[in-house]
Amino acid sequence: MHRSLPLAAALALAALLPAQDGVTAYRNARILPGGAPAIANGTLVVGGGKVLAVGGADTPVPDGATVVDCAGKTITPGLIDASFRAGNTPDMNENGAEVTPHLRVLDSLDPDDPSFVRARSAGVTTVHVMPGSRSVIGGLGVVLKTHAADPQAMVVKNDASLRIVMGSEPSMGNRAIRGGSVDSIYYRRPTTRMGVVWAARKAFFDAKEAMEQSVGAPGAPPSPGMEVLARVLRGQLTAVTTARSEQDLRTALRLATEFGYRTVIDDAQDAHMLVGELKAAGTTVMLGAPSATAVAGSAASDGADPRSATVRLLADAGVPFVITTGSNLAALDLVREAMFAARNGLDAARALDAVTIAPAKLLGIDQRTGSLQKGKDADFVIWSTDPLDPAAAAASVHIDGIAVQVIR
Amino acid sequence: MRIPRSPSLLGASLCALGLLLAAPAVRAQEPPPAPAPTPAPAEQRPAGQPAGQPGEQPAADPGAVDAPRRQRRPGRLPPGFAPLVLEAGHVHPVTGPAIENGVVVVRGERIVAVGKKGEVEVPQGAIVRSFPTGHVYPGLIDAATDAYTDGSLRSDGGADGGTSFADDLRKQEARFHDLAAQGITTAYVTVRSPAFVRGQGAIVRPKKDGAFEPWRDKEATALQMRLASGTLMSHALERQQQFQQADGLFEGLDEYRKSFTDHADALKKYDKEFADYLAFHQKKKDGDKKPEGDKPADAGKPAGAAAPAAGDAPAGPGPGPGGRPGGRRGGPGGQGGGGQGGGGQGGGGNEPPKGNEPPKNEPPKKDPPKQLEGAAAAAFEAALATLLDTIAQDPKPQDPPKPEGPKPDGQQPAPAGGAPAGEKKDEGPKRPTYPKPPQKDPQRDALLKVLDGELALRVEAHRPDELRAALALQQRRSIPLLVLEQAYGAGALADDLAKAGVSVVVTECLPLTLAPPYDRFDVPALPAKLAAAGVPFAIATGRASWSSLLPLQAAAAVAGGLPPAEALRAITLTPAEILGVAKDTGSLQPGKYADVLVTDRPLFQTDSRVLLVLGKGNAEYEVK
Amino acid sequence: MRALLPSTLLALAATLPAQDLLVRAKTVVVAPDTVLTDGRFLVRDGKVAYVGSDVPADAAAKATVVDCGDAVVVPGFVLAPTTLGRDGDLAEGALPFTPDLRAAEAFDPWQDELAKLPRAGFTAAVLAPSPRNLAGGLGALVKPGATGGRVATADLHLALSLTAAARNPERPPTSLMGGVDLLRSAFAQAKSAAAAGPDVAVLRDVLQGGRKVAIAADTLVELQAALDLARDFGFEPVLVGARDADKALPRLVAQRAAVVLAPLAPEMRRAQLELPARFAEAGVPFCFSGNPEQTRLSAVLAVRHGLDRQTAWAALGRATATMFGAAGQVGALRQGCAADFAVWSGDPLDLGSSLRAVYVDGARVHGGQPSAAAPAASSSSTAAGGR
Amino acid sequence: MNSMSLPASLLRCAVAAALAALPAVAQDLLAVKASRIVPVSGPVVDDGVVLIQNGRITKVGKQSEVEIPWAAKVIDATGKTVMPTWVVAHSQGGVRNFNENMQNVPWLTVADAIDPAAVYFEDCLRNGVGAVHVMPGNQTLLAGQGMVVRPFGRTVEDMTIAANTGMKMSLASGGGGGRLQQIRRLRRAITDVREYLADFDRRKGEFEKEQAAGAIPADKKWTEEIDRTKKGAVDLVQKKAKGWLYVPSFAEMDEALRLAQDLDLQIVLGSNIDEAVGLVKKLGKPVVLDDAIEYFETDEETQKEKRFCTAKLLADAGVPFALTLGLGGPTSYPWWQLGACVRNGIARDKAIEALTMVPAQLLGLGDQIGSLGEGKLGNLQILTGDPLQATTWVETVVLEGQVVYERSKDPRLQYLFEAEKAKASKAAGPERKETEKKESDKKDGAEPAKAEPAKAEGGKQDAPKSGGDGREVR
Repeated sequence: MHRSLPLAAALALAALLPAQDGVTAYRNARILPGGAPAIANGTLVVGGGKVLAVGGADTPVPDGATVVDCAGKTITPGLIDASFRAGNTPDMNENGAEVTPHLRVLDSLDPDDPSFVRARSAGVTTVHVMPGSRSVIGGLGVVLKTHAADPQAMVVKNDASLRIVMGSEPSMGNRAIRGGSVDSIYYRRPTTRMGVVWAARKAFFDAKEAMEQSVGAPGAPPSPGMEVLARVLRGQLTAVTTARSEQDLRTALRLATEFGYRTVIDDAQDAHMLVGELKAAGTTVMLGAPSATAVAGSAASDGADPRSATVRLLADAGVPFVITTGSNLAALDLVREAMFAARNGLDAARALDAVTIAPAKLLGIDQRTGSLQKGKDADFVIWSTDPLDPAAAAASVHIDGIAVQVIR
Repeated sequence: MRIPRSPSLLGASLCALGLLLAAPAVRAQEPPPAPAPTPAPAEQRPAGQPAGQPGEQPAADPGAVDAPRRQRRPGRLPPGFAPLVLEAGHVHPVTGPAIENGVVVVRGERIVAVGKKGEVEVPQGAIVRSFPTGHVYPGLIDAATDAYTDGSLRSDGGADGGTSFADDLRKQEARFHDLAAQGITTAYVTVRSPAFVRGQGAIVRPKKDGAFEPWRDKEATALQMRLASGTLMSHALERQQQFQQADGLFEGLDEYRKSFTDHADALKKYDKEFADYLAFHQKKKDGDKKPEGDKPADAGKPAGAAAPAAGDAPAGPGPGPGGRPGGRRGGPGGQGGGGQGGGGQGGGGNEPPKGNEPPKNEPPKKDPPKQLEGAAAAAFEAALATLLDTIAQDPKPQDPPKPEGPKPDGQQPAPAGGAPAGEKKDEGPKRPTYPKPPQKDPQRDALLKVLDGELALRVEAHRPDELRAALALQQRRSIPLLVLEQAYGAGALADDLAKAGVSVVVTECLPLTLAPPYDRFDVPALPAKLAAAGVPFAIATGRASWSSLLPLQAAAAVAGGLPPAEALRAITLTPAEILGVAKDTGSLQPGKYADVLVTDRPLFQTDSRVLLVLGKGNAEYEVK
Repeated sequence: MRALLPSTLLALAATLPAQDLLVRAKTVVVAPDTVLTDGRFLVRDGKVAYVGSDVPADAAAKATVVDCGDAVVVPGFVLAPTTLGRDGDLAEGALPFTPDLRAAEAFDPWQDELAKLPRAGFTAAVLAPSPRNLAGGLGALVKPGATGGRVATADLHLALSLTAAARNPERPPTSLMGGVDLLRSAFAQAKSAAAAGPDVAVLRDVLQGGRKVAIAADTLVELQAALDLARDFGFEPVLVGARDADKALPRLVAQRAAVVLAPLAPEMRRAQLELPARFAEAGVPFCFSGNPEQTRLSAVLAVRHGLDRQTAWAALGRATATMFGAAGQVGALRQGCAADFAVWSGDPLDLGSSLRAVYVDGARVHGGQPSAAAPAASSSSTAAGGR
Repeated sequence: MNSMSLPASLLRCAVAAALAALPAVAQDLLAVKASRIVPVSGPVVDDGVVLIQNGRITKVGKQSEVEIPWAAKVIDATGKTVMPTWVVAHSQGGVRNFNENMQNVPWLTVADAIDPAAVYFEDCLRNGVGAVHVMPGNQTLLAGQGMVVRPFGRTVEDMTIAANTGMKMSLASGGGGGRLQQIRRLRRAITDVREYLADFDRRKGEFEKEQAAGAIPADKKWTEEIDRTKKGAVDLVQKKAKGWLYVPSFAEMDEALRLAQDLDLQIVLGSNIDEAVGLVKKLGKPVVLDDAIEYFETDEETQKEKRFCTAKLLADAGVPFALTLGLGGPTSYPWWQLGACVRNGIARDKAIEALTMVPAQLLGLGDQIGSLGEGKLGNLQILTGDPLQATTWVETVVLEGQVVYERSKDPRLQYLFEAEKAKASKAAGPERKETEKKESDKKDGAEPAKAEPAKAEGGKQDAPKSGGDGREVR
């Protein structure tokens, strides 16, 4: 006997009204709005999940607004991690085939994964998650907020990017069976770094051919994978190529120029060797977390001396870059990566921008979030002191105006 | 393993260098009460006191409040502690039929009176708690649980008879470790680890919020042994080997005990002889004093001063040259930093090292290197020279010898010392040799206690042949107290068990088919067969996660044909007798501890809820 | 191997003119919400003909009487989707997506797991393909019998699976996103008129609402993928397993999903043990699953953690039948239903009650004469253990 | 892998020998002027000066009040901060494999395993660490002696500050079997030593009695020594030497308390001890903390994440504690460890004490190191700013009056500060030619010089040359 609840009431139950629609004003705090100069004694007015006003001490506060005194505290926009590794589940990698451009990582994402909770507590409000790095072309990434009342509402931008992986990682563990049929399930093709590049090039080549063909005769309906690759070739979708070593970086740039698609380099550990080429190609570089591993310049970490200075070299050369936690699971503390960048020479303002407005622009969500401007989502963090101070703790983290639970 | 998920990023290779921190995942809420005192039994129980024999009614007259065994110091009751009266629709004393709207009177830790409402006089000033539709039972007793232990104990295959589980009991985080909330007031903690002799179980009294306290003078109450092989059938030879292994344990116990008594006698003899020997020489010395000078005939150069070899301990120098010239670093085991290695007789004449010599072991106040008056180079050359010649002189760094048994031979050290000169000439008593003390083996001590009846022997045996092997062991080694655990196949030999006076602890008594190879045993039907044959048996959970199902297991036994009164006894009085605490708990009788469980419905009903649990009179759990 | 009786012999036995049965007991549970005290019902040709007061006097006089004394008669329980221990036969190894395979064809009337059903009071089971395939195939309702089991209804429901078991490293899809993508494209293909073939026909039947769908899903992300699939292609899913269902309760209510709960165990989280009670409050239809004994123990544990007895009875038979479209045949003793019932010494949800007899289609398959002198236990239900 | 092509120690010996030949200055006198001196044992001194004579601090005070002797070598650190160097209370740094696979090896000592040329010591100087207590690993039952070393010196003897600081013991089950096995093994090992000792004393007593009775000639002396392999353990049992017990988690704390009753124990605490803070308090002694002081824990029932900071737990319970630095990752930075403490609510100066004075007292060197106090060793570090800021670098490290590290001469950090040097050279003008000459061998691209990876061809430059005259050999 299935008691049917009236649908509307059930939906209301499900929606769980997110924001108390009251207006809140956070006064006399030091505000770093992101992409704009710091406001010494500023006021932030938030209501209905949006930022209503940002300004100095004189900004008008609507009456009836609850006023929160943030003396001594610093308010920054919610941090954005452009390369976030949500949990380490095997579901992030489809081993069935090495080129699966149409798969969506959103289907494998567990909204309850502890890494979201940990990221929230470190002040990260929006993350970009991509499929794993076991396949040459892993599939479509997604941009989502680290918390929402209903897991469905976490998604900010679906199909945000196509993940391509250079280097030897996709070829690890693959083996060719002598005499086995090429598409047998036990035979996975790329067994070398060359094989990886070939697989990517072949995929793009087939997509390009299919595009030209479908313009003419009505051929077989394009496979979903081809459609995605076609969108990349047409420039409607940005590709994110993971390339760590110098040769992978050069290959990534060459592939992009060869097929004429826009790409972003992820986890560019050797970027300091190609500052010129990167500047010429105008690609944005996502830097992983080199700082956490190396004690500055100690030989213990295989002479990784120059890696710590990469950020400042790119900044000085004018290459657009973004700081992320990258493939480093233990380093879920994005603000610490910015702190190390500041330690190695990057000035504080650009370090903070590299984790707020710069990733927002890169992911194309800078009209919604990334900085504290009127009309944008009310994603902001109230820090106990300056966020780049090692003693700073995220006192409270707000996503769409709601204060989310922070692990004490 | 704890993943240090703090922001500290572990370089994978460095982490592998042994920085891994092994930590059990299960943690306790707040620090447990003072840990049980070191296993040495705090107070010796008077020898005459018989261990709690199973099935024997409490010898002391229940009426006498002061049980003979424990003298109650006057004024022990906390001041102003009013007696408590429980009124309930049904009272089940277990030792008698159920009493309709009965009364239980509790004063301090003990039950004072149990009876029908009108017939028992209620002391004035008592606090009255009434449960009109409630049922009052004695506190449940779980004869086998692994509560308060964590994974480390359960998987420890290296344990032996000497391991006492009481050493490693700790408050656990999981909610099912809170036994008091399930109405359990006494529990026996044992662990089914893969070891053959698993160690000594512990009786504990569960307290509020998952805490517990050990049962005072009965920390260890049984030695756990595993005779179960876990396979469907086994070859006769394999069963033979298993029996021999169990039987072999008891082999040589008498010699072991005798070796201690012999050692004691030998020690007395040695002391006497040594005294005579000294007296003889003392007399001789006094005798010689008058005619001769004091120098003894023996012209040997005093051995101590010169012979480096003799002086050096037989064990040879530790690795690396013993005395390091001027070196700041003490040699291995060398006392005191910065200075001299070894006991003063280091190699070659080395002048006291430059710089201050810090007193031994007390960290040195190191003065900075004083500016040499002479040229720095000269000092350097000197240091280099001495360093080179020491290396040349020192033969080869030897490995430390394997640490031989702790007792070097009782004889005098190296022969150079030589027998005292005087002895050859005069035929006085020879110097006695010190008797070598025997090696103490905790496992054999436990086995001796089993033979003396102080410890019960609890054997986990599942199949009928394993149970018969346990019986044969009892006959052959005349083990006074034998308890069989998880004895699924005991139904077939219930009569032999009754004859042998063995008790059984039945676990997994639920309508669930056991995993193969035991799926052919019907456990819920076993209690009825044991009851019919008169074998004393207890129903227990066997694991902490089932602690809330103890009453349901008794109910399943009822479905298997056991009369409900017997089922209730199987989770109250019988386990108390098996654990030897029947004098204090197990039934609602005056004189026993006020361990009481109050439920809103009959105990064996699925949705019966625990309303109140008293442990020694104080409320360990109360429904919110 | 047992001598296989030709199935014709089976059919022959059934056609003998059966005697009517009149069953009387102190308590008769016709359906979880209608309980008769000192009730009775008439069984004719293996079906329940008349219940309670409308049993005609003449038929009652002629019928042989089954008097169960003060026992409790409950409808036979129905076991939730199971492979009845034949995982190997019901999981196609090489191909992940085989919606048109039929579990009925792998049914062995003589397998002993089927014969064990009555020992726990179960009189029917939903035989389903194993959750080790993305789309296992079509399930069937099977019943034990005195002379071997039979398929009551073939092609009952379509069994899909998004659990970890379905992600076999040896063949695509190996990840959840791969599995979801394969299911979506299959349903999308079935929706477009062009496609043809037996598997497309099964999917099209589901899209048109002609067949129930059971999706196996354990974690929150699998549950969401299943609910998204149901929402996008417009069918009401039955979620099998649903270990983390306590985290997705609002969506289950919103999409009117039914749940087959994985077996409960005492060491589970309190939120999981109290889930049946919360389902009952929120009106989510659910039933217990596992082997027969685990299913009954799950009901006992649920009652111990706050579930009312009536919903627990339903979750053991009635709800399962309704969920898989067999409400008219089994799970209740209403007119027209099969005469499958069990005689217990007390409420089957109390572990103290023992099972006296089990009847399938009016024939006794387990236990002795219910009216014979009950063993001593049940009569002297003293205060200690009795009601 | 170590990128140096020549064995570092051989090279360093040759260079140091050359230096030692220089004539030593008669009086070893150093004065450090700074705009902010943080002595830790006293209030902050602004525009202060520290006088060091013969390696010992003689005076700390305001520049206006303290008269600097003319012969003193002066280091002008105006605009910078001067602090005592950090003291790491327990570490395995500088020792390659620090866990012996035999479990009961009390006769070993780390002195034989410390590699003076290890990169760990180089990083210590770079982080301003002045003293490291190196001990064997945490996975060995009785692991041997530890020692306190300074991170500078050619041989272990040069580096030693205090040898034989005590016996390292561990309750972490390195030897297999559960926790109970490890506890029983440790108890067994200690009982064996006690029995050996009792037997040794008995035999000695009888020897004296026999001598008194004349059975043994009077001039013969008792020569037997305590067995060298048991010497360390005997000192431990006789409370002559301190025992350093590693307690991996709260579960082993009961046993640690029992052991502490009859041994002079210093506890080194692993993490996840939130349940055992009460027991640690009962110990009544300061405690050394593992380097990972923050950890997460999931509540099984509610599946909620909880974060704990062991330092905060101990600070709340009023138990003095010493922080330690990790061997890699962020916990190997002092400013990160101190920042983590302050972030979790511990007062700044309490956190700084936990890396200076408390560890010094623990090691029994409270009067030698740990703060800028008169009579103490002249160990100080000059920082570019507030010690708790990420952007602060260690400028100079002075150990015992000798400058042992200068960032400007640190070969590994050159690339980081090249731009600054280039800017400085631009501003300075005349020397431009000299720096340009150095630039020429780099690739002459139009854009600013790319930072060539500082391949250490041609062998690692000498360990940062000391500023002052050569150090004489001790």
